[in-house]
Amino acid sequence: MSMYSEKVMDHFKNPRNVGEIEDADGVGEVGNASCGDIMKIYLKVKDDVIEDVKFQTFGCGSAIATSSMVTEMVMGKTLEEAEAVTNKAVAEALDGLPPTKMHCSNLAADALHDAIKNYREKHNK
Amino acid sequence: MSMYSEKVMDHFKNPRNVGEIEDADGVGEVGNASCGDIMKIYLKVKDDVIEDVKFQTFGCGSAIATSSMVTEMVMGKTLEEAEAVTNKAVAEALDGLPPTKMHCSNLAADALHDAIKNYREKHNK
Amino acid sequence: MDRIYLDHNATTPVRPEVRDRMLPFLGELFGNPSSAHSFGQEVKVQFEEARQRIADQLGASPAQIVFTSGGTESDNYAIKGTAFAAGKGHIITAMVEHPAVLQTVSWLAKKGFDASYVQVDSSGVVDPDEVKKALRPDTILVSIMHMNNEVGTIQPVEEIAAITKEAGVYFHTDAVQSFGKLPTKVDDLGVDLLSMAAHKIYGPKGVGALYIRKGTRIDPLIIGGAQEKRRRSGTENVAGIVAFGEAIVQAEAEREQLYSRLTGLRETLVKGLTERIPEVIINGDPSKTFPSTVSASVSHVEGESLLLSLDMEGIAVSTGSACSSGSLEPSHVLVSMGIETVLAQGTLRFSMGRGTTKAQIDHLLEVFPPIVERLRRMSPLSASKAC
Amino acid sequence: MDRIYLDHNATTPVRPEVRDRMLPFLGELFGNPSSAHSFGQEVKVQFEEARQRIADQLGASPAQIVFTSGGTESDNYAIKGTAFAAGKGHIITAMVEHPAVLQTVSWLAKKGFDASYVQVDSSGVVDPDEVKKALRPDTILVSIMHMNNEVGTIQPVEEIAAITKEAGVYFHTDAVQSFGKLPTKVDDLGVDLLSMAAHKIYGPKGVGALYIRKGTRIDPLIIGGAQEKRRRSGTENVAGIVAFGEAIVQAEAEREQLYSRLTGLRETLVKGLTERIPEVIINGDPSKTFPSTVSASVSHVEGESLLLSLDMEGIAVSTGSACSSGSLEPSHVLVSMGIETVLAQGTLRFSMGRGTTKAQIDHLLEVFPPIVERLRRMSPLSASKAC
Ligand SMILES: Cc1ncc(COP(=O)(O)O)c(C=O)c1O
Ligand SMILES: Cc1ncc(COP(=O)(O)O)c(C=O)c1O
Repeated sequence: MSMYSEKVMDHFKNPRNVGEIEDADGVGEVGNASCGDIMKIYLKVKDDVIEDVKFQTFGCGSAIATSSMVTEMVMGKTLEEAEAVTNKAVAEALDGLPPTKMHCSNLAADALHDAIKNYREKHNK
Repeated sequence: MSMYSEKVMDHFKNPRNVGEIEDADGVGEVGNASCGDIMKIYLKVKDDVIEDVKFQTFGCGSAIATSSMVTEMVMGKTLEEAEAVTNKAVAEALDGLPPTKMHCSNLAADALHDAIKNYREKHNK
Repeated sequence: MDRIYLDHNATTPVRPEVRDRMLPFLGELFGNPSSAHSFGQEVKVQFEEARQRIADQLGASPAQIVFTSGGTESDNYAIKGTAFAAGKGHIITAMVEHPAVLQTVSWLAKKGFDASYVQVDSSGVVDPDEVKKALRPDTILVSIMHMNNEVGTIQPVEEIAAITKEAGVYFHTDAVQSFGKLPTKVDDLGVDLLSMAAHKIYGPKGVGALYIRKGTRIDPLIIGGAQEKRRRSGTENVAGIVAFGEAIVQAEAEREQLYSRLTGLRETLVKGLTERIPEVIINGDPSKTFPSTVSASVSHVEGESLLLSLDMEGIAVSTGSACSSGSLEPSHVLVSMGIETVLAQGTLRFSMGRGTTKAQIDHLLEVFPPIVERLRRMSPLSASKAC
Repeated sequence: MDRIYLDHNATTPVRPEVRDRMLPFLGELFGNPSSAHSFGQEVKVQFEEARQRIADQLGASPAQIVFTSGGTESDNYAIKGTAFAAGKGHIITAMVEHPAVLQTVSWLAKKGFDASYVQVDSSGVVDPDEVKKALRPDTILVSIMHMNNEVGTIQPVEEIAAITKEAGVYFHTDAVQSFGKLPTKVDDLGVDLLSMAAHKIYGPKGVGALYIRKGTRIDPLIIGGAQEKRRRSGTENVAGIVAFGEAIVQAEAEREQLYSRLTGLRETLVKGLTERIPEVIINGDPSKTFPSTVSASVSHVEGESLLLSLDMEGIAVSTGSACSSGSLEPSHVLVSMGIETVLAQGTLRFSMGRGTTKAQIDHLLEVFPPIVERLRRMSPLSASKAC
């Protein structure tokens, strides 16, 4: 019995794509410790396609699950497709989040978009 | 199980000296219907001694019990002795009354004193 | 014969099925529903199911139900909550309300709010036109009960709602006596706030709820750890709330059948009382009164002495006033219906429920007349008469 | 291994003996204690016995105990009640209070009252001199808790009482966490108002009490049918109140023995945590903290993810903030003790009780270090470090 859906708990227990990419093409970060969540997304991009994506998260269960989910959703996708992924879509892919978590810990897509932006800036695309 | 002592319940169930004395030497009355209690006491007096005493009461359990008790307490007593009987003494003789009833329904001694006063007035004593 | 309980408007026994639903929450399901761990979450699920059940009965969404500690808290919350949110203003209520409403309004009147009290007619019914006339530009709330606890009168809540709606004023109804006994769909009634209590419908004491229409401006009454979406803080009475959810489902299931059974019992009771006891008056208009309640005024004798005498025979009833104050004032409800003071003092309330049987009423009707006779013989008021 | 419950500060399981005391009141003893008939009176007797038991624990007279729906209501009643009786004025409290106090004071501040908040030192203790300095001629109330719920800190209530007494200001203490765990004789503490709750001492949820010193000017919070001598209206939660009376007697009987057992368990827990986990900080000063509570801040990881991970292992704990708001703000208690925001976010509260065993603590100490390690490996904050 948990406040989270089974999918959230699955991603919390077995997060996909945890870690750092040493020579990332793009890095994104959102949140700060005082609001309880920090998410960092690392991208490896080739021909506008996300070849690898990893995350590091300081945060509650939903922060970790949304981070994991977003990496799974965009792996192998084009940057454009990845940019279309919203926080809402991530929450839905996890079968929803408790109301109090919808606004606060559901920032993984923002971190992803920040990483793409960082990639585009660095590579002038 | 009752809010009243056993003695109160005994006097309520089996009130002593209920009724009217047709040719009473003194009659006393206290209370009014809007406050919930009306007590009437009738006296038969001979040589300053209470030969007979009866009561009629409209009122709650404690009003009936105190009326009954006061008649028992003064039957055969001198008027002076009867005048010394207080509402408090009546309540004590009944092993006490619930706090909310102490002030409202504990007026039997007042009715008695009123009857004695009425007797004294009528007989110039 | 077993003891006979005819005081269902005061409180009711917990239904065995309801009690059974409670027990696990006094055992291993002890978690705090606010806790994130499994001890808390396993409780929260069942707890929210109870909210859904209350909401269903009202035709409302669960988000609009706030659990409280009972009918009195719900009334206080509704009235003080809207008053404090408004800051100042005028409140309209009726003289026949429960003290939980009347005393709360008079407390607010001492704190700078204004209050008006509409009168009732001789059967205890509020005239919606009187509410309309009492409206002022600064009126913030109208509070008129759904079913009266002393007489059983049902108020024209729908008609009053039409008036408050037009005036843009909040409307609260104390439905503590009607919830689970009459239909109480909030949109049909047209109310913004509706008070309920579990112990009037065979649930436990110490749990109730307030319906709050979406968008209603209301301050919380009990403030703290933000439970109930910040509207009512404090660790929830989980066992009680789950029981309340069970109680309403059970009550609704037998509601109509009980209504017709009570109607029959009332007929027997009223007929028996009026035929067997001289000078007894039945208060209220039966066509506007819920059939569980019979309020009877007996001339020349006082209510408590009737009550005690019946209690000695194992029959539990109540005097006109349900109030615990021990006050000797006659019932404000009966007085506002124009009943003479001394008759009001001699009033008994018989309130029947699901456990009441025809045999019990017959037994009451055997036992009661000699009690009245005995006390009348003792009374100075009837002394002059041959009653 | 069975699930392990280390969240006794949130709530506790109902003690079987307490539950057994309740059951008759959910069965045949269902009367309303305000009723004059035998169904009511037989209940009232036992109900008043519970009041006597609470009074005995406080060294007070039963007339000074008012039953409520829990700790939050008691806090609201004490604070709003004295404030509204005074009409206006200044209230002093501390940043480490429970939201039931803090949020109530801030509601009053919005309604025209004034409030000051005294700081605490790094172990969470209020300095009585700070209270003295905060006093103003218009101060009406000081509210400082007895035992803190997040860290377990015990406040110098007696010293503060000396100050309020001299100033002629009412003193309320929230003893929800200490009642039944520490001595709470009101004359020793010197308080005018003291809040209690049953569910922290193996009683049911939804029942509490407020001690009110004789002569204290206080308005009721919940107004109506005049129960509890007009101080708290509403049909009483009889089963809960009787259970509360039983719970306090049982708690007092094992109080000292439990205290020393908890002291031993705390030693094991604190030693284990600090030895096995790098960079963990135990909050509060153990010499000023009740031994049931261990508040531990774990660097680089967030509390809820620790909580969930422990829950997956069947171990129930709480994050720093006991609040149900789902707010992501760090605990106001820890922040006011000067703990860094990110550390406050990574704080767990282990709260032990009568069911806690050495084997449970040993198991926790096995399970917890790898959880911390795993989450630290996931954290961007610790990424640069080899932890
Ligand atoms: C210190 C303190 N005060 C007040 C409360 C509120 O008590 P309750 O949840 O019973 O309303 C609690 C517990 O939640 C507490 O720990
Ligand atoms: C009409 C009405 N309103 C309010 C209440 C108060 O409810 P409670 O006693 O549950 O606080 C009652 C019953 O006592 C009632 O009959």
